[in-house]
Amino acid sequence: MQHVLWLIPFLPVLGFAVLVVFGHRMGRRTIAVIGAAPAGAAAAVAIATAVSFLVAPPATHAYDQVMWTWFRIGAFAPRIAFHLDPLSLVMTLVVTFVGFLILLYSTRFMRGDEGYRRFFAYMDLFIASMLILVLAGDFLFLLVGWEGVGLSSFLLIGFWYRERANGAAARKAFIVTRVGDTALLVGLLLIFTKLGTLDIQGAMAAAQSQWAQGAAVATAAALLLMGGAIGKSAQLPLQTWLPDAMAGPTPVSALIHAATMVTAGVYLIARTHVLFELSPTARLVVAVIGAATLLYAGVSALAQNDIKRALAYSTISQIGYMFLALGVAAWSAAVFHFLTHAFFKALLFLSAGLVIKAMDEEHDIRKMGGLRRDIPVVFRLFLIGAAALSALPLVTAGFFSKDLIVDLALTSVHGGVWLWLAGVVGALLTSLYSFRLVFLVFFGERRGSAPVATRFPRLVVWPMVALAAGSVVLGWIELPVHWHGWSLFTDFMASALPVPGIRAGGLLDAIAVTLIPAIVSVAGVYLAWVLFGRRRPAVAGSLVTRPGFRWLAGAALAGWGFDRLYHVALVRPFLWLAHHGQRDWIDRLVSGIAGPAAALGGLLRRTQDGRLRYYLAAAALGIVVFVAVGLLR
Amino acid sequence: MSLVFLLAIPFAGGIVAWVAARWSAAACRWVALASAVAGLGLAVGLWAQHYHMWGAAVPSRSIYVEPVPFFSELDVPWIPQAGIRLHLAADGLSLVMLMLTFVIVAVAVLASWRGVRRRAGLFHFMLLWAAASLAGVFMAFDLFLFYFFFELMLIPFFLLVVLWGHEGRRRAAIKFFIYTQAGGLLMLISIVGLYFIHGRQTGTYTFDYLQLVNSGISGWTGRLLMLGFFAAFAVKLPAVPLHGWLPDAHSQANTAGSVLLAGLLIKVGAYGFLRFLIPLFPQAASDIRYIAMGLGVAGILYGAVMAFSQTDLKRMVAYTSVSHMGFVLLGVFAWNQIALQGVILQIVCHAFSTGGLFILAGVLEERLGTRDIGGMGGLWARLSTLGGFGMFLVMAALGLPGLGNFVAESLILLGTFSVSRPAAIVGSLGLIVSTIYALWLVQRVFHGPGGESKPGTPARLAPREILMFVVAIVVLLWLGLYPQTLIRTTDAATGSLLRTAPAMQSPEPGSSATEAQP
Amino acid sequence: MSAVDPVYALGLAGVLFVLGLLGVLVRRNIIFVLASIEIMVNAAGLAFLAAGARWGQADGQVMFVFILAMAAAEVAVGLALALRIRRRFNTLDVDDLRKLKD
Amino acid sequence: MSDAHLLVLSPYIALAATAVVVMLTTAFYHRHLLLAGLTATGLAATFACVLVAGAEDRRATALLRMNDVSLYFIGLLVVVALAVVALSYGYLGRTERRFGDFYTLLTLGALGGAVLAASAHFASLFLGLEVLSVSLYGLIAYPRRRPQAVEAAFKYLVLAAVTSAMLLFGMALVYAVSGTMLLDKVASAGAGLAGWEAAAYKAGLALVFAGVGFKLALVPFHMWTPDVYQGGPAPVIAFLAAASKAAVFVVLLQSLAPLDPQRGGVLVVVLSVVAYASMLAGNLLALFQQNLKRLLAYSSIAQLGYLVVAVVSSGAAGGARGAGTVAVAFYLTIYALALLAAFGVIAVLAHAEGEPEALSQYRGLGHRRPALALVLSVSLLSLAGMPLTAGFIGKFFIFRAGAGAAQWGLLVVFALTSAMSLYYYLRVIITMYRLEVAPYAAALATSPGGMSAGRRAADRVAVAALVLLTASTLLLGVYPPVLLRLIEHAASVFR
Repeated sequence: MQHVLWLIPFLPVLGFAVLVVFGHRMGRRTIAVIGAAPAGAAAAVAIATAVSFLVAPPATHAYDQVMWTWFRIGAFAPRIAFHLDPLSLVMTLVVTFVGFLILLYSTRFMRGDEGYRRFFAYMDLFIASMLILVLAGDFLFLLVGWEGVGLSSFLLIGFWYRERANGAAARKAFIVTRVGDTALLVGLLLIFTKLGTLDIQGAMAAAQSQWAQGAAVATAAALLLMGGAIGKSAQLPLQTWLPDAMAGPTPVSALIHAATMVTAGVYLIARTHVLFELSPTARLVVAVIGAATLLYAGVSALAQNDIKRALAYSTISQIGYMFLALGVAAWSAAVFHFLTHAFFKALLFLSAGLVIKAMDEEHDIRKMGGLRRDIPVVFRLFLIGAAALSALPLVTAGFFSKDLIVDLALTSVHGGVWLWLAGVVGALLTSLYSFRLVFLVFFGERRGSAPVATRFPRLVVWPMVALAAGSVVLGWIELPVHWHGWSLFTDFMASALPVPGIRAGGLLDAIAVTLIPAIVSVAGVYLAWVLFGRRRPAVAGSLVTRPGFRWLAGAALAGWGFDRLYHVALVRPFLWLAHHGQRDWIDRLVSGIAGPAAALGGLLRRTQDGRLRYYLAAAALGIVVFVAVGLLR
Repeated sequence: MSLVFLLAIPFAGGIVAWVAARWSAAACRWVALASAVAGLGLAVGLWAQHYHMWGAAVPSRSIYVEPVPFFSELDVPWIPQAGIRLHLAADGLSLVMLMLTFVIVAVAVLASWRGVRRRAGLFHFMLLWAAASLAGVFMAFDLFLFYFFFELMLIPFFLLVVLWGHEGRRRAAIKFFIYTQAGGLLMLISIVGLYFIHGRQTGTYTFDYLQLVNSGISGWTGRLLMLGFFAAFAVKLPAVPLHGWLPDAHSQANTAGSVLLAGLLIKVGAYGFLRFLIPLFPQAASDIRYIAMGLGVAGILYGAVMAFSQTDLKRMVAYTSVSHMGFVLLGVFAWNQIALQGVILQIVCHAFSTGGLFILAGVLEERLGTRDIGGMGGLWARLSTLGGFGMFLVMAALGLPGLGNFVAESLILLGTFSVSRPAAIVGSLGLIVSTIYALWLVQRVFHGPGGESKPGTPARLAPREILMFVVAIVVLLWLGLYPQTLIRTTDAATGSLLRTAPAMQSPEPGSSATEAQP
Repeated sequence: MSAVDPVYALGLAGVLFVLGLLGVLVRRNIIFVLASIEIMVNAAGLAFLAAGARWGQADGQVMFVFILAMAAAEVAVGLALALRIRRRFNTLDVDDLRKLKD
Repeated sequence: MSDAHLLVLSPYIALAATAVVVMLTTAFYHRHLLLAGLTATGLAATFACVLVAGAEDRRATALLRMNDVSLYFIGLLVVVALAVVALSYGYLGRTERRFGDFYTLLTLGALGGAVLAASAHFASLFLGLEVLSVSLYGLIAYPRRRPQAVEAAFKYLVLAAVTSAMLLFGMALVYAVSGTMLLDKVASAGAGLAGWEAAAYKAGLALVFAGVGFKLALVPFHMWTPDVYQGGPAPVIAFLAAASKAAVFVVLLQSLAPLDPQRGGVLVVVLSVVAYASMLAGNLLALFQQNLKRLLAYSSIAQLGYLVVAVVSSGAAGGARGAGTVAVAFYLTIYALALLAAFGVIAVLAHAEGEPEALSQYRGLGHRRPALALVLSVSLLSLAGMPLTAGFIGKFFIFRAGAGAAQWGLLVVFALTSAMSLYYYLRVIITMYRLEVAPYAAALATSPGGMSAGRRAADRVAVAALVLLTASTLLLGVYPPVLLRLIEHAASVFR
């Protein structure tokens, strides 16, 4: 199966090309087929590869396929090469499978839109770039996927380009991620200069052998790569673009800004885990950023009134969890949470999409309510998603993956109590805001106008059911550590990602580790019921009115002022510089010498006023000067 | 002998085109196109003939002892009284530039197929005269002959801007002419100074490049002579403080003029740095290496910020050239194999991406009647194919990986990193700033609420317009995915250039790594 | 035989020369300008005579003869032009000749 | 006077004979074609004599020194005179009725210039200068009906007279002190003097330099140039600008040649200052000039500044003497060609009421008279030093001479000012190729229509002369060794 790897990314590229070149002559049905089919085919190929990988695992635990040498200058010869190891396999499966489902969903969801062809072309471009990103064997080739994903997210966020605000959101997304990409590029420069190669596996092996544990250069390289990851995965401090990215169509938000692209950072850090093992400080920074982000995003999600922005903040928070896992060297736990998160977050977004369509493009949850009876199917699906998100014990996949992270945050050799505490508080916040959404949207009496559409076509619902099944069942492949059950996922990933050391803890630790997060998530649900469920009890009302709380809610709503900070600190000076510099000061300075020349010319010309006697006077003066010079020298 | 034909074909073609204009404008256009394509054919023939010779790993031999990587030289005395010879030669680098010249001229002829009505004959004569003098510059291996073509180029470009430009053309043309001429004359002082100093040192008074190379003039005289060359090439490149002429000239020239200016004229500056400045004065060049790299980085950032703030589409694209050429300056003074290959790749890719953007601006101006991007917007709805091409070209200018510009810029940054880390890091900031102006261009021109196009202009793109864009796209994709053909062509040339300037030699990135190569 | 020391003769010629130069600069009437020019030229002639006398060569006097001829030619043309100026501009004031200027 | 002497002096004899014959025929048969023809044949004969004369550095009588350099410049003078005759044939036909005196004065002027070019003695210097000046007074004032001509002539006369008086007084002082009047001895005679004699000698040299400076219109003495160029008739001004400056320059060159650099230190410094001032003033004054003739006047001041750079380079310590002379000879030739062509175009466009001076009158000339526009463009580009024109090679040789003598300061100012000069040269070219036609120029275009066949023939001669000048400028630009071989041989005199 080695030599079929190139087919996986090639099919969506083919779809993109066909749609771009021949798209305008196709009907809606053919566009839908050509748009969705490649993702499905790629999924099929991926599954086939997975099967052959599991049945007859290759000796090196990875499939490698070199297409051609990109170019060769002296010793530097980067290659267009694919590398499939368990990590890439999981990523590929998720991208293709979830991508296919979302494309199926959007064939009907986007039916009314006039940019139908453009939508599917961009989605195919995105899937192709994401696949290149996860399958690339060479850092430069990875960059092709990395920026391709950035480009397609820019195109899709700004899909409804007539609206200037969407364009601004798209630009903001691409520019902020580009800041991260620059850090990544500088990291690659450092790696190449020090290790002489940009082949990922080669570089990692060379790093292992040449760099000492905790070496400054390893830390620098790791931090730079982390910079790129933070930009793409919208972690602190580069997270301001994701909430605005909700300006794009909902399937886009589901696929790109929930399931796949935003986790590219997690993949990158997992892929280069050798660097992070070499420098504990870098790993600690990742953990701290993860913890801080999950708390920050959790609180912000609580205050959002737009259903999609709430989910966006929730995504940032969940990726915070993955960064936390990476920070404590629980590599496979992070990937596992990525897997489950992809399913239930996509489900939440798709159902939110249906809710918005039902409420005639209304995003504000304060104008919704009591939709339980109007759109029961969507309600149940949303409920499953929300449950998985808040990791209700045993019933949902979220429980297994998130609690594994919280568990390892404490018990891992590199873990810490503070990190664990952040995880637990985060769990509380997560269940609080997810069920706040459920109660405000589906329970209580109807606040806004009546729902417009209540029945949805099968092609829209079936993919969501599949996702729902995934977000329930998937958890069981990895039982919590202390259950001493099977851990299929970690074993499968062992060849690509090392298993973290576990600190020996007593029975008390075991109980604390497993029970507390479960209790906390259920408590969160009850608290949400108390605050938002029943018909406006006095407690909730009084809480809101107190001034301190109102300021807190306002700040949370605005994402803690990061946006305003960046605007004042960076955007405004840049605009001021550009505005005042429009007339190119340096050019005016340099070609300014023409001014005095002209003035001098004008002055001299006044001496030519036609009077003969002045000419003679000048000549006489000249003589006097010459004679004087002659005499003196 | 075939090198002379590379000069003769465009000159003769120009005259025939001018004469043919008597009968019909179309005739002179076809003649012009034919001569450009013929020149290209000859250049490609030469390239194919010598392609197998290169690529072999050139072992490091002493300077110019091994067979000089030049070929089919012409060496005839021109002004014996002053020791000036008509010395034409070409190596991999010159050949790449020659092929680029003829392709861009052919595209320029296509670009002005409809645009130029008045005096079409004279227009094509100027176009081909410019092509001939450019070809001359890239083949001249006698310093005076190089200066002769360097100055000869000015007149056709000046007239192209003056006679067929837009409203502010006269002031812009004169500014362009004086900037370049002042730089050129300072270079003449250096050339003649070098001629005498080398003559006194070695007794042979000559302008021949091969003998003057690495003449080992160090100290302040070397630096002053080098500064003369630096002035001329920094104006041409353009490097930041001396770039004033570029935005005016580019925005006032017509489409073909801008394509030629952006595609070829500024490349002479880059070629001059590679071929003349550093090999002739290695010691002096290494003295100012970090200042020059600083200028390069300043160019990258300043050009990008200025591009963002423009309201005239052509001025905006012109400033992007300032930014991209900042990378070239950075790469040239990093002076190792990777950086030089990056510079050559950047030269070629920039010609196509910026040339394409100027053609786009020209097409837009025909249809919208204005260059002010305030009045544009919402074009995607009306001309989606043009939107597609425009998006591709903007992404190329942005340095999107998978396209030629990305490979070039990353090679330059890779090469620079091992020489000066801060320069590479600040240089890579250029990626962010170029994203800002590129997306700003897309936002104002393609997206946003729709403006309306001039009545009577064709809504769909004409086939020749599509052909031009397709040429640019194919080349950018080809150089993005498989640049090895270009790199192999210039491999021997860059190798010999590196050997000519040992004083400038910098560590090859990656070579410092021990042999733990997988 | 040179009774007079050449320095005095040259001194006198110098004084005459400067007077002529001042005359040209100060006087506004064309006739006086031409007259002052004559003075300057004759001063030069006197200087030549003194020089010739000092070295006892005839060259000085030969030059003086040439100078006389030249002075005559110049003044003749000058006066002719003065007549044309009087008829054309009906003025003899040098400062009125100001049509040709920047 | 052996026959060899006669052969050496044959050019002068031919010139003088032509002058006399033309003067006589004017009295009897006053027909324009005859007079012009006679003058042309006379000049052609002189040119033949120059070719034959081929002297080796012989001193013909005390006054003249006939060597290849002086013969070369006499040849140049005669060619310039021939061109002026061709140009003025048409010009006079349109504007005047009396022709004879013009050609007499022109030939006499040429004779004066020739004497000046070969002069080795104060007397011949003075005589040549005066014959040339007096004939120029007459030529400048020739167009009777135009008031500017009279004003220009008078200004030129007064200034020339004053400066020739200075020249004379300077010569007298030098003679009084050094006892010799031979140029090559004078330059080196100042060594053994002391006290008042040394002072007198230096003052004398300064005064001589003033006289020469005036004729070359170098900076302190340049103020007359624009007025005279504007007022005088175009062919005469061409002769004035090209011939008289060339002749005077040769004297400067010949007398500076034997100068040993140490002694000449002060003179080189003075010349450098004058060069700087001329280059800057000439270009700055011309920047915003709206009158073409005044613009050409200012540009000629700047061009002379460039020439002085070459002279300084050849005179300065360590200067490659040969390189300097070659540079001067070559640049003078192409400067003469360019100015002749420029003023020739003005002459051809002139008609009874006057000459087209304001730039606005040249708007759209490129479309109405493309040939003339091309001639003017090529001459301006040659003055600007653009490739393909002889000016490019000329400028290069000055650079080469300057670099040889390590005159870096002069070269940098030379480079920057000639870059600045592009501004006004290009403005003229742009004006000619603009589209909209100025009202006056429109009238201009139609005027030649009504002329008689004879007059139109005269024009054709002038245009032929212009085309020949332009062709030679382009030829020298592409393949300069044609002229360089000739000059190289002449310059060998100084090796």
